[in-house]
Amino acid sequence: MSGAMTNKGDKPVARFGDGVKRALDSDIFHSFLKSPVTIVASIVTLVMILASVFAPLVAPHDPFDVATLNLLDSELPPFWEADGDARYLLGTDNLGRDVFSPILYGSRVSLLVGFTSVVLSMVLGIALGLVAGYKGGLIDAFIMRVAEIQLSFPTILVALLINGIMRGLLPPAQHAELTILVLVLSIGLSNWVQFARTVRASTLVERNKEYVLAARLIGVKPFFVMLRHVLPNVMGPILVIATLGLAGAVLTEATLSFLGVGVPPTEPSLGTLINVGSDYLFSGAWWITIFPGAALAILVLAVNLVGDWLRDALNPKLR
Amino acid sequence: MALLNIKGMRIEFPSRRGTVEAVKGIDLEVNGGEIVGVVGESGAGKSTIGNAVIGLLEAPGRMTGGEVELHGERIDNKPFQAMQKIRGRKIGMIFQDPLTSLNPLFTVGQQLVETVRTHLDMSEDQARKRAIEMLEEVGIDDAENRVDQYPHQFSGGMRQRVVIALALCAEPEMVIADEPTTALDVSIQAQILDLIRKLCKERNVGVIIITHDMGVIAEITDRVAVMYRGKIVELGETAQVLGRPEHPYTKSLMAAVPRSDVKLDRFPRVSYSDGEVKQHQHIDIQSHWLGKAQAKTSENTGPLVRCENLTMRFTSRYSVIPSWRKYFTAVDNVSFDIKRGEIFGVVGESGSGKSTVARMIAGLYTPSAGTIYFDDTAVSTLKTDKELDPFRRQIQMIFQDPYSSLNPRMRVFDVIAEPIRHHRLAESKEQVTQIVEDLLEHVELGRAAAWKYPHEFSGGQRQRISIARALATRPRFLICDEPTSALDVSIQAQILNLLKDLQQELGLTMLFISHDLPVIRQMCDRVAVMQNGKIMEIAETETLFTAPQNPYTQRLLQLMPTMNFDVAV
Amino acid sequence: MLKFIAGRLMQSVFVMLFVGAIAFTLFQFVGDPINQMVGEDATQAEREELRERLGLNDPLIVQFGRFAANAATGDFGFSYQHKRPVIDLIAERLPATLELAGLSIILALLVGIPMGVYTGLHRYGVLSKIFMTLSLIGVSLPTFLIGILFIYLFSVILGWLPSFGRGEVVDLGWWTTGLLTLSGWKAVILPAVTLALFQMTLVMRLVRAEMLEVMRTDYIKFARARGIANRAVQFRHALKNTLVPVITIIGLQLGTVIAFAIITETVFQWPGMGRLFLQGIQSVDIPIMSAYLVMIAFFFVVINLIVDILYYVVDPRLRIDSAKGAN
Amino acid sequence: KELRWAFQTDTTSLDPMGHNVTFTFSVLGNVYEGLVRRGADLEIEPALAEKWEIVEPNRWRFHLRKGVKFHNGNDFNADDVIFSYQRINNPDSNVRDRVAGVTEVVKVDDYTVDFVTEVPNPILISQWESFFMMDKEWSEANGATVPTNTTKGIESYAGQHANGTGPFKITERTVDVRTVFVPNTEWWDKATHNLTKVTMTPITQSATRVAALLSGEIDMMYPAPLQDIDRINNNQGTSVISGPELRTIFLGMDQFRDKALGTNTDKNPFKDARVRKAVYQAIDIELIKKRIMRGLADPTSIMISPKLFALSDQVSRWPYDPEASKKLLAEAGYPDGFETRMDCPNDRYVNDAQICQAITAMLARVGIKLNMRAYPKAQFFADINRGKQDFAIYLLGWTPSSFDSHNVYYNLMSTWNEKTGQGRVNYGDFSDPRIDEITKLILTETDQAKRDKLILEGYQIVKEQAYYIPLHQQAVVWAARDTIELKQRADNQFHFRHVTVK
Ligand SMILES: Nc1ncnc2c1ncn2[C@@H]1O[C@H](COP(=O)(O)OP(=O)(O)OP(=O)(O)O)[C@@H](O)[C@H]1O
Ligand SMILES: Nc1ncnc2c1ncn2[C@@H]1O[C@H](COP(=O)(O)OP(=O)(O)OP(=O)(O)O)[C@@H](O)[C@H]1O
Ligand SMILES: [Mg+2]
Ligand SMILES: [Mg+2]
Repeated sequence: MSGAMTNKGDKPVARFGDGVKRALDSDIFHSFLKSPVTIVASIVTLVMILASVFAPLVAPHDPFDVATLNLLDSELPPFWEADGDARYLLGTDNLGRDVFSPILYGSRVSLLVGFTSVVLSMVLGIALGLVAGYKGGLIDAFIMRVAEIQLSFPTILVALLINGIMRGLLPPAQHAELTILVLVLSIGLSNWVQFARTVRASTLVERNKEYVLAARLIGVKPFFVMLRHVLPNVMGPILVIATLGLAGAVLTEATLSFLGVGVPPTEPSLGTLINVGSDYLFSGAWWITIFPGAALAILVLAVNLVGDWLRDALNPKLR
Repeated sequence: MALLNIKGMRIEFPSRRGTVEAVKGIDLEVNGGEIVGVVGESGAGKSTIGNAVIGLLEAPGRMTGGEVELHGERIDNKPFQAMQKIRGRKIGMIFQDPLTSLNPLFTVGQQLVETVRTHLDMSEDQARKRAIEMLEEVGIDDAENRVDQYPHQFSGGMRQRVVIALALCAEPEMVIADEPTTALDVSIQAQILDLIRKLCKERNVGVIIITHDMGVIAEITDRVAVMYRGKIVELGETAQVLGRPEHPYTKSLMAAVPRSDVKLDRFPRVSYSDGEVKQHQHIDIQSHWLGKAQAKTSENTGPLVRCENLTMRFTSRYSVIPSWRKYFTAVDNVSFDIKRGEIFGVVGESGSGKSTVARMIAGLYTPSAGTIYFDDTAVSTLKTDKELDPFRRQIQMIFQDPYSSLNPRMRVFDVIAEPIRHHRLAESKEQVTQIVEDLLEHVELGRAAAWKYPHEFSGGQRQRISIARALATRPRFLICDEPTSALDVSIQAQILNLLKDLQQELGLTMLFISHDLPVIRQMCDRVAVMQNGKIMEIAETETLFTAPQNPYTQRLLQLMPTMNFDVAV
Repeated sequence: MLKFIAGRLMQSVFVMLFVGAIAFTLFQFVGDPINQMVGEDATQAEREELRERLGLNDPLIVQFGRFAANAATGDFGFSYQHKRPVIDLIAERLPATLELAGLSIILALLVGIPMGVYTGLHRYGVLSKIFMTLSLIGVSLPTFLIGILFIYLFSVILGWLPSFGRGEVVDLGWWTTGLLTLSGWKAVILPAVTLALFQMTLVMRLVRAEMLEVMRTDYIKFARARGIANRAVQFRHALKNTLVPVITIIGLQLGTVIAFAIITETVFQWPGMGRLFLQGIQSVDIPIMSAYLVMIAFFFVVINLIVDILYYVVDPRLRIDSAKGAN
Repeated sequence: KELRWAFQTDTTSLDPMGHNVTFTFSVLGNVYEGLVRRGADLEIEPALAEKWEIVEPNRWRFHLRKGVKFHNGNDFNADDVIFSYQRINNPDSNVRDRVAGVTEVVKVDDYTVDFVTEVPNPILISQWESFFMMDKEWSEANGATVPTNTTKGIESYAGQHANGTGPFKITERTVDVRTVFVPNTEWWDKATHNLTKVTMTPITQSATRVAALLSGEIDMMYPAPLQDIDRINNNQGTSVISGPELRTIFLGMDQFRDKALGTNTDKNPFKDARVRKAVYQAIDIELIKKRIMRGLADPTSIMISPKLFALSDQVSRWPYDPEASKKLLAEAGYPDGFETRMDCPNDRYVNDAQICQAITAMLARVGIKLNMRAYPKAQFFADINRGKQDFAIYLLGWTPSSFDSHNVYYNLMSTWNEKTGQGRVNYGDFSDPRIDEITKLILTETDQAKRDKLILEGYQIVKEQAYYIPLHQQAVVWAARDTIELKQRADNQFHFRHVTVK
């Protein structure tokens, strides 16, 4: 929070050790320690992130190595079922891929796309929303009209547009690496409006409150008024939207991939795994979709719990 | 049997940085028809007692001991729902912060009607009529129209009166009034006190009045309790306690009450501190950080602030159709100027436009008409930040409502440090910390306060935070809107002395708004009297107090409560 | 205020023009409509001819000019795929979509707000925790999966509700409604619930977050101190103070649900606009897509305008710029 | 008896000449009829023409059936045939190819009509099931003489109303929601069905379609998703009906670029027949059939459905043999294989993307690494089609609309000719002079045995050179309640006249 903010006037004397000590001593950290649910939730999140980052070390199979795929092994149930195979802990999918390993690898794409796109839309939305709400007038009208234009385009079309532009701009050799960027950009760009409008609405209310007037009187620059005074006080709804947006982003990624602008089907992501698997839900092979679905649900739950806690922790009255 | 009986009440606020014991075992009895005053140091735990009685202690506060009985029935352990029947109906509560106590999204009328109808069996129309009556009773003009306005359209004192009306409208048997008159001018104050006295005598209502204003205590209370650091140090008949105080704290308190009859150079201080007599540190302004002159002082010699024909019209009723809109002229063609190094006082009726003038000068409101010159520059016509910036730091304001002027999510340290950091008034991080802590010491909050959030403070303490913040910019011109209304006389003296020092040694110019006429007399060089948006009279302070010209001024001075007790120190 | 509204509507024309223009640029990337219109064995000459006839060989700017000029007269052209005027197609499907969207938003509010208030008040309650967790599971499963699960449960296994369609529809001339028949109501339940799940969670969590803060304010404390009934404190005083962000989000969600309830409409074979649009994208039906996007822009402009006006209704402090004196 | 059934989309239009889509013809085939029709086994039967003869090599004479009435009561006669010809030949028509090469239609008498063609055309009537006869008077009265045209803003009356001679009439229609048919009691043929009402509903999502069938809301639906077959069969009272489809799924390869796209070599490996054969032999088609197609596919060795070519059994597939593949690759100079890319649709054919993925896996095992891209058909075709041909190896399906090999030769196998459009779908751009020769010969060869020999020769060349890698005929998969008895056509058309409800 505010305590951690630096100012140009301060000399950069803070030593690393100081920072750590200060962080460990902060109210936020203490309220963290007081909330076992949050601790569990953040450990879960962390484990999922680590597991996906180190997927090559953890995963029993390499889903990228198509050569190991064997159709003969397709649709094996999880190992504890009668026909299960110990090689495939959670069973295999319709193509004979292990279900467990792609979840690990798939979380990589999903987490990367999910987190970065949410952060992107959050930063963009907050910035524009604050400016629109705080400055008002023509700037506000302009930003909000741009928002409306943006709203009119579903993510799918934005993705197609960005995909097209990228393909046009860059040599074909780099297209493969671009897919993630395309996903992040298109999901991020499609969602900033939610943040912007919410922030703007709350800013409209906050900007005439006396503490904002007081800050203005001190001569604090508008940028810092928005950042230090208004923003912390409009953070509540933003965290809600952001944490829920994560699930949305992961699922949108799946849709986009299916529509051909995302990662190729040979490269799993949580969303695509769920998507593909859902076709098999009722043919008996429930594990293909349920396990990635559960992975996503756990992730979303954990992130939301952390988000809930953070929102409370940021409000000194609620600690 | 006593109406309200508080036995051995103990309250603490646990926190990670240690537990604040706000109330340390208090016994207090109030009988029907009796008015009990509570005075004491700011932060002594007075408000906390009030909150605890109606069971609305703020988390993490909790009552660790004692009992509260109403009509002999214990109420402090009643379930929430049962308490809801007592609150409002049996015990009416007036909170200390009138400005934040009103729901901003409902009209004053809606809030009154709702309260009335919750407790009294009345139809919508009857309730509305009663609401208007109540508003009239607390002295709000034009109540018919005012009912339908929202709290933000009311002045500070008017909101305070609305809060009083809300607390009294359901005819409670017991009233706890926490600083009910801080923002009221003497004439309205008299009216409110009358109202309370009348309730008390006619309907046999028991009243606890918490206040810093010894005048009020003297005038209305039957008994008085003096609190110091969470304990009642003295309790007795008012005349007895005020006239012949026994406890050293009470003695020193009485000694510090500003005199209304003569002008002294400095405010006397309470010298008692936890059993020992405290040495007051005197700051040497010249060598102090606060005194380090700012580079630029202008060569102009004219008045520092000049207001010409200031007018402010508010839209009082908003409508889609322009011709249905109603306007309200809050400040009407006001002109005056403030000389360099002068303390310019503004007194006047509640709602007369004092805060509005202050806000216009500070640049928070854009006047409907008129011009404001600061240092011979027409600041009210400046638009861009770049043009305004040089003036921002020179003009500072202490808001009437300290609580809402503090960002609830910032630590006190950051609140005070912000202007220092922002204007680079300090060389290093360490110095910032040092300055902040020093400022906190000067407003008697102590270093530890730096790490708390605004909601963890008492009313008076918040006010001191906002004073410290205003000083942190080292302003040339300071606007003080009721700067000491929530402060006990001792701290009031400390702060006013500090301000005076700044004025005398650094030539700080001030616009000083207050209801407290004795304080005005001690502080100000010249005074303007306002009524209904107009300035009725401007005069040298002594001239005004000794030979008021305007009838309104005369009435004000007449009503000034006087203490007819001999003060023995 | 009237000036404000008029000004906004003026701006909205620009928004719509812009959307149209971007839409046209976009279609470059969606695919070639010709492939969808002719069989795979159509000859090159046939393709060229069709392309020429559709004006697809003209520069984009010319195509857009043509579109904008026609659109101004209410003519959005012919759907390549359906061979009917786009405006008719949209008009035909609008009622279904609006009914579905409206019901789901109402549902989201009716459930979301009380649950939000409840969980906000009983922060540590067991029931709150259950609500909070369950709602998240609803969010973290893809819509189509939820839809299909619902269908299997309520149609296949229990046989209570229809799995697709809109049921019996009553034609009122200018509007077709399924809300006048029992089968219509039965049919709308599953899609409306599916669609509402996400908004419900959002509303609930938003309300909860805001409630937590509002309940700590002094005016709530004072309302309590006046003995105002609990319900009134919570649902009148507190709730109203949480509304500004909630209204904002509801507005956005309503627009999104009207415009892009594609997956729900597809799963439940709901004859609404979302499906029309999806088909439009899949078959690169440029007239449908552009008309649709422009119409959606209009919807958003109007919804946002209403939301902005609602701010003023809810919060009197926003009604007038109180820092400015009236002249 | 009522029949309620669902397909994945609605017919886009009721105009018989407005849209060239199999499903539209399938639905309209219940309402409209052509001079000829096809039976359940796709054999050509007389319909509105009782019989026909080729009076001169390029003049066909049709003897119309007498006493046939349109649904509105009008008589059907030669004028209607001529009108229908003119309408289908209108520049706005989407199905002009049905009468391509016809220079003139001559009314001989009220019930006799001659079609004159530019050159002799032995397969003139092969696509005439969907050359529907419309009522001249009705069309003129309602201003529907011109087919629906999108650009000119002409929405034909016929787009939303139907007036045919067929066994069913449309009584109610809400686009995308429901279309209701009732039997035409005046129909000229003897009704073999026992239906009183047919309700058609589009249900896009296959899971919903399955659910609607399982819950008894509909009686019949298609296509049925392969993975749900067991579920449908295990359900009391429903089962799946399947048979091979005419469409051949195959792989094509870029054989014209000097350096293949996305490859790590500096050559185009697919220009080498050995590499193509290596790819061929690396694919275990039986496994794909078993696992991905759930048994519902017929692996094929030629580029046309065996049903449409008598000698199809004379060609066999190259056996699945990864070892042989590796050897071939080594011979061709790629002992360690190579890398390139693969393009696939993901919503066009049955389990298309999965097939591709399985193939990537199989090829990986012989050292060919394919980077796969799968995307929706609109984009896929835009990228694959002539002009762009943005692929190295791709998956495609083909049904000869004339049900004859010539169509396959002409479109898929002969050299690309910019002027005539011949070889347009030969996206890989290989060129084999002998195949070009055969293409020409079979167009005019009227001796069936000789013609078949020629055709066989061409298919054999394709196999030897592995110009294409045929995979399988995907199956037509329908599902219905057990009370429904129906005949399934290999071209995926559903005609109610073959339905009886128990
Ligand atoms: N929420 C809280 N958390 C922690 N400490 C608190 C809280 N509220 C009050 N306090 C502390 O309790 C003490 C008593 O506060 P209280 O508001 O009762 O003082 P008071 O006597 O009313 O003072 P004033 O005259 O300034 O209003 C103060 O020292 C204050 O810092
Ligand atoms: N935003 C506003 N909208 C409408 N009317 C307002 C607004 N602010 C203040 N007023 C009105 O202007 C008048 C003057 O208000 P102001 O706050 O200046 O009074 P004041 O002199 O400071 O009174 P007090 O001593 O009670 O604080 C009041 O009648 C008030 O109702
Ligand atoms: Mg207090
Ligand atoms: Mg004031």
